[in-house]
Amino acid sequence: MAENKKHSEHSHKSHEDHLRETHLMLDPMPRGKMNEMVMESMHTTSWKFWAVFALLSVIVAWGLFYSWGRLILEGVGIAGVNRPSYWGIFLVNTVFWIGISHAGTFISAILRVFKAEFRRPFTRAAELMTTFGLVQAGFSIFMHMGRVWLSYWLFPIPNQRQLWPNFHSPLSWDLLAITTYLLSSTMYLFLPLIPDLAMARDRSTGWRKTFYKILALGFRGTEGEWTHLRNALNIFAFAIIPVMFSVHTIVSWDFAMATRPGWSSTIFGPYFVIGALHSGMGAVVMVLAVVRGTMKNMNYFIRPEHFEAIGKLMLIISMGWAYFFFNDYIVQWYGGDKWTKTLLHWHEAGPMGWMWFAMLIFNVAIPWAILWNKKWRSTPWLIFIVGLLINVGMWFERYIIVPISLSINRMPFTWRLYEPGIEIPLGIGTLAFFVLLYMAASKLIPLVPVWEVQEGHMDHSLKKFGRETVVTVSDLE
Amino acid sequence: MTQERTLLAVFSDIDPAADALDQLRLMGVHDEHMNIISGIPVTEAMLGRPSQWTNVPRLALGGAAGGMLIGIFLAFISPNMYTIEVGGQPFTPVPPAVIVIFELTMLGMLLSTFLGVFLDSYFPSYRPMKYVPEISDGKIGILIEFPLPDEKKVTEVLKKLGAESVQYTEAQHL
Amino acid sequence: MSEKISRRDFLKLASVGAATTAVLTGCGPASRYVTREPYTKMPEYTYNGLSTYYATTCRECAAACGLIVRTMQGRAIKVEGNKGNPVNLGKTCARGQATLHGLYNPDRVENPVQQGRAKNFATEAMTWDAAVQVVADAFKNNDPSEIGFLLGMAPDHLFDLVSDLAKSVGAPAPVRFGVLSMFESRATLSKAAENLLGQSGMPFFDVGGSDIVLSFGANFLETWLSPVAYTRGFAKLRRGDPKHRGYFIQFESRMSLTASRADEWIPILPGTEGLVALAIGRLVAEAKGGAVPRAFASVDPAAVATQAGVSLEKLEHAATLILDAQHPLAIPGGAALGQSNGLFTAEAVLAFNALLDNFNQTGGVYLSPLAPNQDEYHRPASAQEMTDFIEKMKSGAVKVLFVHGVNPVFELPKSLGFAEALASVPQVISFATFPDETALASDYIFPDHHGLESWGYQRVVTGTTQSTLSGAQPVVSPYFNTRATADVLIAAAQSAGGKFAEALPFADEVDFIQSKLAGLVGQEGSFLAPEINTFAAYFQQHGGWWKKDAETQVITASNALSKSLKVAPAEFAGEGEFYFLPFVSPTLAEAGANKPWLQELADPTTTVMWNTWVEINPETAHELHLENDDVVKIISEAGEVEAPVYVYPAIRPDTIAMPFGQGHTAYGRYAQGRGANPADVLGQHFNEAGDLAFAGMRVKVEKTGVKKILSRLESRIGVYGEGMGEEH
Amino acid sequence: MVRKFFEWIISPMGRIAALIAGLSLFTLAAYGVFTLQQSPEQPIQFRHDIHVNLQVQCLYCHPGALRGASPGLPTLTKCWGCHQQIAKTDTSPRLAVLKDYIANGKDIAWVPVAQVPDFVHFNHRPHIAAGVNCEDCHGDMSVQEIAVNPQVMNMGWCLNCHKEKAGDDEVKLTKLTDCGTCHY
Amino acid sequence: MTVDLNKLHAVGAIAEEAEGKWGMVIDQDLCTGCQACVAACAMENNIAFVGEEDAGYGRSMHWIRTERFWEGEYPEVRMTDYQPMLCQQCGKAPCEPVCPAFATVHSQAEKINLQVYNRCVGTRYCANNCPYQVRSFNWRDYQDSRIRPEITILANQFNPDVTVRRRGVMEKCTFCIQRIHKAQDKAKSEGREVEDGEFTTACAQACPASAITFGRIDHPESLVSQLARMPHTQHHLEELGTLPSVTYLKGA
Repeated sequence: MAENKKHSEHSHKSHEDHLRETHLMLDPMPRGKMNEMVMESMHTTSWKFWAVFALLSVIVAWGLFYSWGRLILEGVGIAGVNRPSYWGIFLVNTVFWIGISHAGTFISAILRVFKAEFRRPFTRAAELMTTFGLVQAGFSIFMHMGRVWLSYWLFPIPNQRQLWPNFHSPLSWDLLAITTYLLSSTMYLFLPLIPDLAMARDRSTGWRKTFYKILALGFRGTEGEWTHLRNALNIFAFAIIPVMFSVHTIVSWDFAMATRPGWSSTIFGPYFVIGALHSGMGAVVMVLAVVRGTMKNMNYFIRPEHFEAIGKLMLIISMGWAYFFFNDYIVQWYGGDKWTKTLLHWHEAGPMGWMWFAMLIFNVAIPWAILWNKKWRSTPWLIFIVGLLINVGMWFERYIIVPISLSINRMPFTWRLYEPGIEIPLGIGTLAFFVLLYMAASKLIPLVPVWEVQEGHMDHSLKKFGRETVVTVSDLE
Repeated sequence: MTQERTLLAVFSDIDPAADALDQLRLMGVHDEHMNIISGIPVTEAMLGRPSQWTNVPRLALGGAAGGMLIGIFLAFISPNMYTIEVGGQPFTPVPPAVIVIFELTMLGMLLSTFLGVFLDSYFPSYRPMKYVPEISDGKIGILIEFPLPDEKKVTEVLKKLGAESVQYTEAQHL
Repeated sequence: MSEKISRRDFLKLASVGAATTAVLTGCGPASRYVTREPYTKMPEYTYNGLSTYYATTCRECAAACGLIVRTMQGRAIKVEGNKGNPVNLGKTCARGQATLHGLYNPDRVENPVQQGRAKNFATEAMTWDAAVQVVADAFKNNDPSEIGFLLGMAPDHLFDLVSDLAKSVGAPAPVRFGVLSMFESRATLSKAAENLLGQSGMPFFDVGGSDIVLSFGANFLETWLSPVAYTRGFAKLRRGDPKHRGYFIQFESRMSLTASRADEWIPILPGTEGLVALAIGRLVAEAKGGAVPRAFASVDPAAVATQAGVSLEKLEHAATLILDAQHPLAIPGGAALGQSNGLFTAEAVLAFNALLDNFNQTGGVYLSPLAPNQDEYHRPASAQEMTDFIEKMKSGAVKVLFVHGVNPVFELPKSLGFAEALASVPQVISFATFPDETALASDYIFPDHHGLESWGYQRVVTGTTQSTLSGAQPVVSPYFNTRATADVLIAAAQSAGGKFAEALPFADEVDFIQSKLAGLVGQEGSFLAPEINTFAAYFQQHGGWWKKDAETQVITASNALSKSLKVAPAEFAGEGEFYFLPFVSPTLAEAGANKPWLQELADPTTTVMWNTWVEINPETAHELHLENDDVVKIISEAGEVEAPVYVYPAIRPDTIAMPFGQGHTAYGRYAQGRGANPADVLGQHFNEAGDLAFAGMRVKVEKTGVKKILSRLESRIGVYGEGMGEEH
Repeated sequence: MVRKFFEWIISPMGRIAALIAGLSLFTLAAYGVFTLQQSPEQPIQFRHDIHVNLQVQCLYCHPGALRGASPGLPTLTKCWGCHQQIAKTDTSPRLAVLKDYIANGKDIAWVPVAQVPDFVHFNHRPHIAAGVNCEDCHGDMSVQEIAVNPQVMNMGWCLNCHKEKAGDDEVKLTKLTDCGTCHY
Repeated sequence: MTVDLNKLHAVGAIAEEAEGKWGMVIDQDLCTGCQACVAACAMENNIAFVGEEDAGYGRSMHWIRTERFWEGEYPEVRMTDYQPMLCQQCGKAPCEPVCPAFATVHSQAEKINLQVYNRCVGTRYCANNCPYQVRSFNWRDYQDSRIRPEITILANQFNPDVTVRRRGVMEKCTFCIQRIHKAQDKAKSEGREVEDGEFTTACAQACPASAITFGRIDHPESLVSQLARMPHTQHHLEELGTLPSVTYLKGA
């Protein structure tokens, strides 16, 4: 039997079947049926979902809102920040979440610009991460502030004092950039969602109908509407890329502009951007694996070919990250500045040295070891683990950059270790809130951009070149 | 009253719909009196329709210019309203200004692009509209406005060309 | 308290809606408007937002530094030094600065209370009339010879009043004690002066005029005698002569704050300070040529060097420096005197000074002048004398004991048994301002005002060569329902009638003080007043009265060198591998533990805050498998005490040191239950002058396995290079 | 249910209702803030207009303004200094409070009306030295009965005057707009 | 051809001087580490004490601290000179530009570095960027009587000239700006200039060894200027170009 099967794979006909089976774009389905599948995935909710949902709600209520309330009322003292580590896990989490948010834009904008077709079924899943990740990043920043109730002073609001924010400060740039990015990525999430919301509107009843009706804004799919939408999406796809780069570059400038050993580095901008993509892609893979594994009908839309493609990207990004890391390291090391050298030594041989090595293993060694193999990177559970480790590794990287590097400064009398306090429930709270938002969204909006998949189905076909049958893509747009 | 009625023909594929449009045009229905609604983006070229006018790119440019002006205001004018010296830096240094102006330009551009879609498409609109839900299942609908040259003939032609249904439609709550 | 609200209390007023309203007003209050309650009934001029400055005297130790206190709307805001006062010339130490935290301490005795020797502080108030009656009854119902007075080192006017009272009614003279004077070994110093110079008095060492200082254990930059004056002297030593920077060598087994400022710190074996002084003296004498004086003839420098654990070169180097110097000076003090051979050490160092021929010279040794209204120098009780007093208490010869300004239950070594003796006294009346250990063990607490609310004067014993009487006056009206002890005693004496009333024929405390100042009217000094009222007014205004010129007792030291000194080796009590060195915490001293900002100050050498530590040499710690913050038990023959380890790089490996100042079991929330008291392990051993041989103990160290993280200001990484192996 | 509400809220009636609801919420909030800004009642209903019209100088009762930061509020001794000689003291019901204070030896807990927050260190002396009159900030007291604060004393108000007074004098402008002049 | 470095704004190539007004000189050879300055500063400026646990965790609020280091091992161990470290009032302060709310700014009138408490939102960026690590943050409501009831009594001592800070606010040495203002106000009311030595900061006033001197650094004849011109002076971390106003006198 096995031999037979192996043999049959070589035959022309079954190869075509194989291609159709593995490629979503060659496996078309009537639009109505596909809609049905997507709607079904939203409606089918097991008790496990609700159990996890309830658990996460409790965690969010305790970890995020109760702890945050305490933080505001009692002061930042209940966190672990101290002199000299004035910035702690709050900033680590901010950078981390902004990093996560980069994947959405990367997948749906850059891949859209470059017409990478494998993106189609999961652009929305990635874009949701952008928006929800930025929400957590915003939370983390505001948690960090000593007097968050005055944070409106950081925004350029006309006032009787005629005192505006200080645009010399990287934090001001940061705030502008993150606001811009949050707004644009939310808009970029919403625009391609409109046709799918209209679809959902047409196929629902009860409160869901009203909900989708409000959100679909009265979309019918006229030529005009499609034209405006496509134009807007093209503008967005191009314009949001520099915004994305600027955001994480500016985040890196929060550190790089400071006069601290180890931070003042010109390569921090690209280093942070690639780090963000690294953790972002890892997170996308994790989300996709979970979505595919838990939601009904999703194994139709998300297939090993997608993991394979993302895995390739992850491998490249991991190499890029290693390149930038080494670049930053060797320049600092070679410079030989007393404090910088102390800091590097502290990273490796200090009490938190294990974290430095773990970072390198998780970010470089493990991805390189696993992702080179096509079969391995097509395996959802394996790539899920790689994604998870990359995210842990990237979190470690930010932890090393923020509190561990802050322990060392030019005043040795003040060197001191940082021990997190309430940051931990708050960090868990943001994580839980992210998952919670995602879970809610998965039940409220179509996670798969049906119209884009359909559009893709029109683009793809099989073509024979001599004895070989290959997949071709036509340029419709 | 009859003037306001609309005929809706539903097709399940692009080619018959394109043929139907050609036929209608031959029968004297003006392009302006026809509208296509579809669940996936079917381009004008596919159906042989004149291309649609859109203001989105222009609005985006305008928004970018507006955002830039706000950026310039924030970067170069607002610091002069209450002059405060920090770290020996000038009141209005150029490099940070580049960042501020860039961010606000992009924000202006993207916001106005987004709003441009709303403006051009008359979003949000919750008024009753002529529509059938099958459109979102992948059908292509042709809305033909009255007055028609010959209602019966039109219906017949459309049916012959593969229209799944041809019927008068009334605006309804979506 | 809540109705007493003023402008600066705004921020405290934000109520439940703080977060919401703060959005609107920044750091502002919940309500824009607050009611402005007057603090007390105050005269018009204090209510106009302008500060008023009052001169008074610091009561944190007995050095009598003059203060100028800035007050505003009836509150004392800031302590500044009185530039006129010759002791401190406008400067203050940390403890003086923090005296305001004593004044506005949340744990003061707010009312007279019947404590009844309860374990916890009694809070039920009595009336002052009843309190005065209790004192009057105590006077009347006891035979005067059975009345005991135990007073602290400050204030002097109260000591004078009680002395007068005791003398008139035939009661024993008041016993005066202070833990600082115990650690300063004042009795030893004056006894040495008497033995060697034939003159009693407190020697004053002119560090500022000198160009090389050899200090044998004297911690004169910390708490010793008059720290502000000596610190000024130190500054003058360093920078007084722009061309020549004075040199300073400290011989001490542990690097104290004083030693840390020395150019050379020479860790010698405890108890060999006297020998080292003699050895250097001999080297100097030999180099000078001529006959070696008798006092020095018997020592062999090489042998001494071996015995003290120091290289002979170091001693020779010190001798060379002295020979080159114009004004060499040697100071005995600190732990060197708190040895069984402390008197010998003091004599040896004084003899060394005699050899250097610096008596009555700039940069030399003086005998401090008597204060203006003083007939003779009243030395505080030595530990030996306190032991005698304790015996007397135990024997039942004291029927009623009045305690003021001193806390012997905490301060005296437990082995002396003061607490038990106190229990055998039928009636104990405390005048404590704070609920300290002794006050809690009393029948009544009739709280005195805080020093800044009090009238009085303090004599300058040492610290300046000008004869000085530093004056005190209330800078604010009393915050609590307290009453001046002098007033209570006067009122009680008059109520008791008879010879008591005759002994104190004064209207009140101020009346008494003026009677004591009467002798100075018309004398030439910092001001000249023709009659007592003018004098009293100027006295308040200037913060005291002092002679304009230096006026020291002339020392006739002709026979100092010819005397042969009996070389006494130090004896150490108990068993154990370590010499135990208790020292007074430079920031807390005797009474600082209840002042939160003093607790928060980093100890200068270790930077530890809010706790007690045990200093152990790194090598020793390594041998004993001890690390920082390991709690160890220190066991002596007299007791044991537990404290965390501070691995201190600058202490002899055979010595462990521990600061005195913490370990209170009462004394308010900031002091209670914090740290440990090294006095708990001190035994009943005295030197020949009767001072406690506090540094004459051997102790064992045991690891308890418990860890208590010491709060340090310093980095544990950057200062020692732990875990880094690089830089610093 | 949800749908019906939605349909209603997008209808003209619904929109008006939503507007009214929003407005009333805002009014409620504004009223809440307003009540926080009201001064508590003065212990003595002191009539500024009567005293000013009797030619009592401001600096008589608030002498600190001339010399220092705080003008001071008069204590009982100052009031009684005049009032014990005035016949009206015995008859006026408003002055009964004052007599009561005197009799019981209480001090007057005035409620200051013209206040700046704790983090603003306002000093009266330089303002008076610069020729600013009391009424420029505190209003005309000869027409006020119980003193009220005539204006919002916020930073913009301070700055406007500071800039105006500084004019073209760079040094003065620097000093008068320096953050550290008022905030420390 | 010669290049005029001034024209090129070649910062660092030529010695730069801070455009200072007030300056401080600290003689480390005199400092005995006695903490009088710390206590005086705390009393003058209403600085909160934080308690044992927070103090040990690097949250003490000292505006001035005495640093010391160890060199060598027993018996040749040496303690370096005590180094009082306080805000250096940099001419080009790294803390200032990074504050997004203009809460720490350079006073153009007094030429010192201001911390405007009421404007502070607590990002703590300034403290991160301070190379001297002399800024302290109000981690908790240390001076709120609802959290520490005893403050009600201790608050009687508070200096009304200095704002009491609440949680979430950065603070630091102000060169006792309240005293500067007071002296200037007094001098102005008497129609004269502030004299050298007429007033001083709380730390300098208390220092028993007179190791701290404060005054007009821009008046060449003032004591502080004369001391700052002595040969063995040092500015901390001068290489960062912060132009500190505090000068240290080292060693003999």
